[in-house]
Amino acid sequence: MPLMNVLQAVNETLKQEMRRDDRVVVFGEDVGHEGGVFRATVDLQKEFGKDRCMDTPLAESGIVGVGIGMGLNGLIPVVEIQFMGFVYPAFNQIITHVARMRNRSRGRYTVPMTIRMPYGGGIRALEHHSESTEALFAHIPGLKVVVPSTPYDTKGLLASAIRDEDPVIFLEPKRIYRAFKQEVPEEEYLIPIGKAKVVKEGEDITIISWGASMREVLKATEMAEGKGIYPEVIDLRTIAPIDRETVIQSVKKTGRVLIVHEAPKTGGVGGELISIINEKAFLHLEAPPSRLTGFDTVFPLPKGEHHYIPSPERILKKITETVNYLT
Amino acid sequence: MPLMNVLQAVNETLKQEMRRDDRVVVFGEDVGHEGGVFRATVDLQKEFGKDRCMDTPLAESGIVGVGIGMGLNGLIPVVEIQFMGFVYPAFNQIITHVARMRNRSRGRYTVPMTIRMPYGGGIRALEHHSESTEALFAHIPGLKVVVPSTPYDTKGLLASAIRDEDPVIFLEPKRIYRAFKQEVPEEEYLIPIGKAKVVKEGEDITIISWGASMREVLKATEMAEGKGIYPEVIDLRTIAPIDRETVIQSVKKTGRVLIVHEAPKTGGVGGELISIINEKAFLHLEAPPSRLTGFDTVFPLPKGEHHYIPSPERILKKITETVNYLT
Amino acid sequence: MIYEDYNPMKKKMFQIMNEEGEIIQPQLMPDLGKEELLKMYRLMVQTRETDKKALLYQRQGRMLTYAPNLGQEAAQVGSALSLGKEDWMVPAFRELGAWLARGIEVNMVYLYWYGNEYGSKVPEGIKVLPVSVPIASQLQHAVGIAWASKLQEKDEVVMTYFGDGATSQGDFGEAMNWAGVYQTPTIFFCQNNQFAISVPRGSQTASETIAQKSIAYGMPGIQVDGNDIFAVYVATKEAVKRARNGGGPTLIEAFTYRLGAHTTSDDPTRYRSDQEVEAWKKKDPIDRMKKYLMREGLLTEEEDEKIAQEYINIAEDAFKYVEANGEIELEDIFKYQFKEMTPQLKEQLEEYKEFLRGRGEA
Amino acid sequence: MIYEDYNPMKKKMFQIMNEEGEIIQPQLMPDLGKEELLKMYRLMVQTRETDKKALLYQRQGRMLTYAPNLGQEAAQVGSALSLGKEDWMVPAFRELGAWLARGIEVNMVYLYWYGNEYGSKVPEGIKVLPVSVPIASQLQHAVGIAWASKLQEKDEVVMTYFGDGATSQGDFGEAMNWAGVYQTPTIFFCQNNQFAISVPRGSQTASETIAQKSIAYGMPGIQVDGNDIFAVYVATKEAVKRARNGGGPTLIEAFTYRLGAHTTSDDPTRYRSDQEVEAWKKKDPIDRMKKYLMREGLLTEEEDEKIAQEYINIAEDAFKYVEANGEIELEDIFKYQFKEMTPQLKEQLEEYKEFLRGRGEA
Ligand SMILES: Cc1ncc(C[n+]2csc(CCOP(=O)(O)OP(=O)(O)O)c2C)c(N)n1
Ligand SMILES: Cc1ncc(C[n+]2csc(CCOP(=O)(O)OP(=O)(O)O)c2C)c(N)n1
Ligand SMILES: [Mg+2]
Ligand SMILES: [Mg+2]
Repeated sequence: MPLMNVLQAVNETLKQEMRRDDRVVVFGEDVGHEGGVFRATVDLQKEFGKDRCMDTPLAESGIVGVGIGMGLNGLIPVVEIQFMGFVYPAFNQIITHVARMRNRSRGRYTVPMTIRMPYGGGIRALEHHSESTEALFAHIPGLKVVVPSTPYDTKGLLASAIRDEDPVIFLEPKRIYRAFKQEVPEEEYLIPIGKAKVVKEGEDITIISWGASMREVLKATEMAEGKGIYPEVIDLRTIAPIDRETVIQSVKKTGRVLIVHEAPKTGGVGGELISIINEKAFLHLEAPPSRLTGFDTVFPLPKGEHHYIPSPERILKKITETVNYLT
Repeated sequence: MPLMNVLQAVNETLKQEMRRDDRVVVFGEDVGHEGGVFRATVDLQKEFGKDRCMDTPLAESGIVGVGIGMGLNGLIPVVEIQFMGFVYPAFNQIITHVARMRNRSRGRYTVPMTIRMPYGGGIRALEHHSESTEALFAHIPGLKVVVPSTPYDTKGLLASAIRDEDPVIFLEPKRIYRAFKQEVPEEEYLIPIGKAKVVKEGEDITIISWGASMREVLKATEMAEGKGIYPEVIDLRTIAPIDRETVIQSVKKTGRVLIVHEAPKTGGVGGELISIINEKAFLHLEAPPSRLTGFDTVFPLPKGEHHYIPSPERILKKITETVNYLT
Repeated sequence: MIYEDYNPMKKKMFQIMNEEGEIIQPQLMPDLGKEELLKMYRLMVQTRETDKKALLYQRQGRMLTYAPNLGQEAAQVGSALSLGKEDWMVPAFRELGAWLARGIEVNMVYLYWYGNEYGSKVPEGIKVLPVSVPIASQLQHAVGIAWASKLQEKDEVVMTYFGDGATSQGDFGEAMNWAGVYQTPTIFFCQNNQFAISVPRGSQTASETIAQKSIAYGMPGIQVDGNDIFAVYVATKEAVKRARNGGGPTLIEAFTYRLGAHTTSDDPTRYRSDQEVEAWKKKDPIDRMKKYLMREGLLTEEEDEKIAQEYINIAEDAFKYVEANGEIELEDIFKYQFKEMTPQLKEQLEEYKEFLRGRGEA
Repeated sequence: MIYEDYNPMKKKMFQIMNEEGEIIQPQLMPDLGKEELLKMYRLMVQTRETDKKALLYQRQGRMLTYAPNLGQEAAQVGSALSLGKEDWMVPAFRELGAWLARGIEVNMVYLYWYGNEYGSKVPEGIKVLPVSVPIASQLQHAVGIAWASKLQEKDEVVMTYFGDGATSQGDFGEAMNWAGVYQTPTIFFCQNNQFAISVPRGSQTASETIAQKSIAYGMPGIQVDGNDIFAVYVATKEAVKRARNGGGPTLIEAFTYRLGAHTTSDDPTRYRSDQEVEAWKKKDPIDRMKKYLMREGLLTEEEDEKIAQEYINIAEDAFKYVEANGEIELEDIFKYQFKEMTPQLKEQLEEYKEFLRGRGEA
């Protein structure tokens, strides 16, 4: 099996899907000739031509809005927003049309689009290049939101997203684009959207996270194990709709929860998870479900970045506090 | 004291603030000559002239973006977005600039803007005219989000918003624009942003809501009292930053919580409240904090609207369930 | 042909038939037989009668907000008739005439304004998008559909509708620019009806015409008399033909006037004078064509009345149907979020149904 | 004067000095004394040396991503010098020359690219906005500042910078349109450097020039040789004067070339040929003015070298300062969200400090 990093998995999956279904088209700023600023779409134009992989004018509302039209007329658009921080000009198209075309037309029209975006902090980038605003999308009825954390999952989830007849927001944690490699099967496989993954079994506490933070969570988990605390670790993978079953099953076992995300605390996805857990596993809770997240601040420029992203040490501290609560 | 409805309170407050401080300018689509599609800005152009109350081109990103510039150069812009459903073209300006100018410039530049928007459902309107997406704004560091539920509060909160040196998203529940009148003092007064209000004291359960839903909540509360259940009712008034103190104090007393909002459940502000309550009052909880909200669907066209908005009867049912939990 | 001769900077409006129904540019008159001429006329009359009835029902409290299109019939019908069945129409929200011209039944239109999503379930085989409320956003879709058509060599053309106000939105510029870059077969049909709610055209842009905005995007632009159905038809027809032949997009400004209110919630006397409205009534597109047809001996007063009555009947029947069948199914609120309901949606629906059952309502 | 004679549709670039540093339109040559001419030149040289050093530090891993502006010095310096102290500059992110011309010290600029927000705390008294990353969004601010100036009768003019790519964004159209409607004193200064990252100008818009886009908004537009500092200076100066006198906005397309990479993360050899770059190097704006100055006897090679060295020293000192003072205070991350910290922010800061204290780090 070939070894791949997340970026290569994106690239391979795009190729695979474009080969499989010639309705799949890929476009965005610099994705064509250049192959994308991260090279996620490299070689696509060479293999599939300028009618399947296109450079676009510098206009995000256009990228999404035009993508809607293409989806309505027989194509399967996979568009790239260069960085998540630049998706906001497209918000109107996403909220008022992408998420609503099926419902508005009672099923006559659908938008089978995938919107890919590099996302999250940790690459010492300029302003607007580090944010994690998955919660904004997760609140919009009609959108699915997916975040892989490994090369293997990237392939299976991206293929599912592209094949999904409904729109999918596909967030690519750029901090781990090239961070590590994994064996990724050459043949096609799908990982279902809406299913979380228990990455590690444990008894003492359930840790829920997604995307790049999974790495810090797993490091913290190792450190915790060194202290005799055995967390169960869930990679949420799909932010909307949340796989409540997997979450609840775990919490019922452990009784304690820590949610780790990079987005600001207030209004983040952590809040929704805690509410679900209250609704479905209240009597199993032995400690208040806790959150370790980004601050309620703008993501700092690189000189302050290390303060912002939850570190293994901070995660460990929260684990310990939550596990030691009233014991 | 004059009797006023919410709409009149908006209009009176705008006049008052424009008289008080000639840096205050009001603009938006149809707000000038026409006085706004709801008439919230009626007579302003007459009294203050075309240099203080302006009609704008049909461009929301412009309304907010131009407003930023005006705020940077000595004016205090109070802009109107005709309906909250049309704010999304302005999202980029709001998220990437309005919320960040102070932080970006380390205090050199600020945006003392108020962004007013009629908000919420219940007026049997066309698509995009009924949504409640306060959660999207509440998640963005750098924004304050305010929702009045009475004419009296409207005046005090709007005046505070306009005088705030930072940007404030001011949401006006259009369902109650003309629903009822209240005595509103003619003289100036301010209601602080960030403070919730205990509207009704009670012991059995804390109900938290805001905006138009407060009316249904109070109806349900009366019905509950008829059955011997005495809710404490909190009008949150400020959605960001949340007044945690008032909320927690109440929950510590009642041990039970119901949050009512019109926005979709998933990712709504209810989730954040429940998390705060878990973090600060876990040991006082006698039942899982519950939510009664809009569905995770697009807000239906008028023929389906009555299903969507939480009714007093549904609220009552939730109250009863939460109060009867394990008793 | 007309585009090659036309320079939008000269600010000369393209006209074939004047306000008296006289053909002033006979060499440009389209080659239409009696049947086709009457079809045009009938559609305009149907548009007007259907509109009038909608307003009436609205005033009776039986229909919700409604956006009348009185005065814009020629612009809508003339342009929509230039399309083939294989082509797409991407509307804003005031295009009743174009909807009818595309073969949508009055039932559907009324159902939409009745507040029921099924009014947007365009029948299979008709390539019309649902009403798009967010101003100018639909232009992007029109470019995407057209681009997809080009990439798939489908030969479809896309006509998209918007108002003068829409030209101020970012999406207008983006869509026009994109269409120019990729030479998509898109016709940008602007109904300049002189107002965006209360804001007059002159406050919307400093550009002397909407047509000249085409220059910013390297595409042809033309201002046509929007109340002259022949001018509209010819200008759109030629643009459609060029688009179909790979000649790219066109911007067409139909210079017209909204004689009625913006919507039924609007009171236009607040922002414009009776004189102005009266002056425009003299340019009425239907009167104008009627004069033409009668002069040509293609229509009598009697026939005209019969046509109107026919469409009044259709409108009444349609509304009866809607009042009898216009309620929605609860499930439908949940069923169309995704291809399949999520567990969350199922749970929420079930919980709500349980509530209704508890009250004996379900 | 020049605007009255200029028609963007004629596609003729406005030039005063040719590539050889010869004045080809002497009647338009601005009336500048030796000192002013040398000031222009010095600023261009400072821009280049400061830029070179930044690239060097970046390559050494001591500075973060950096957006070089090699080749665009004349466009930036010439335009910024047309402003008075009372005027505003609203930049994108590649305007080093304009920053320096406005009196911002190199420290600040380096601090910004070092990854520290204090680099955006523009000193009081200098009306320059921080770097704006979201393409074209700053144009709206420029209109607002200018409108506020007009409404308050402050007589300030606003010059805003953006690239060719920015013209595809919705905000470009909205801002231009708005400025036209309210005749705000805004100069829209487009540095058409032929690329938006990898996308060439020809794929960005079908408009033959950027300048002609002004027609869509009813404002004057001009294409100037962006590597000819005199042409840039004269065109902007006249636009500033007209704006100050209530004559409204102007669109200026400075036709230039980005000789370097888009940013330090970019590899331009992927999308353009060496020949193209070499051809543009011959049009170098600094060389050109140097030739002019030497021919006029206003500069010697020796003096030139001294000037460069002076700015190299300043840049080195500035970077030393930044490396010594470039770290941020933890509190600053929290302190500038609002005028006063919310209880949430205080709590989060406190919790984090406690964590640091626990590790002996605070
Ligand atoms: C993005 C957005 N902003 C505001 C509105 C509210 N609105 C509805 S119609 C309208 C005016 C539209 O004017 P125009 O484009 O000229 O079309 P017309 O109504 O004249 O047909 C406005 C402001 C909207 N629907 N969408
Ligand atoms: C809204 C937005 N989308 C994408 C980007 C990423 N990006 C940064 S610079 C750039 C190209 C800008 O081209 P141009 O406007 O010509 O300016 P130049 O870089 O040539 O100075 C892009 C796409 C961004 N900063 N903002
Ligand atoms: Mg109009
Ligand atoms: Mg460029």
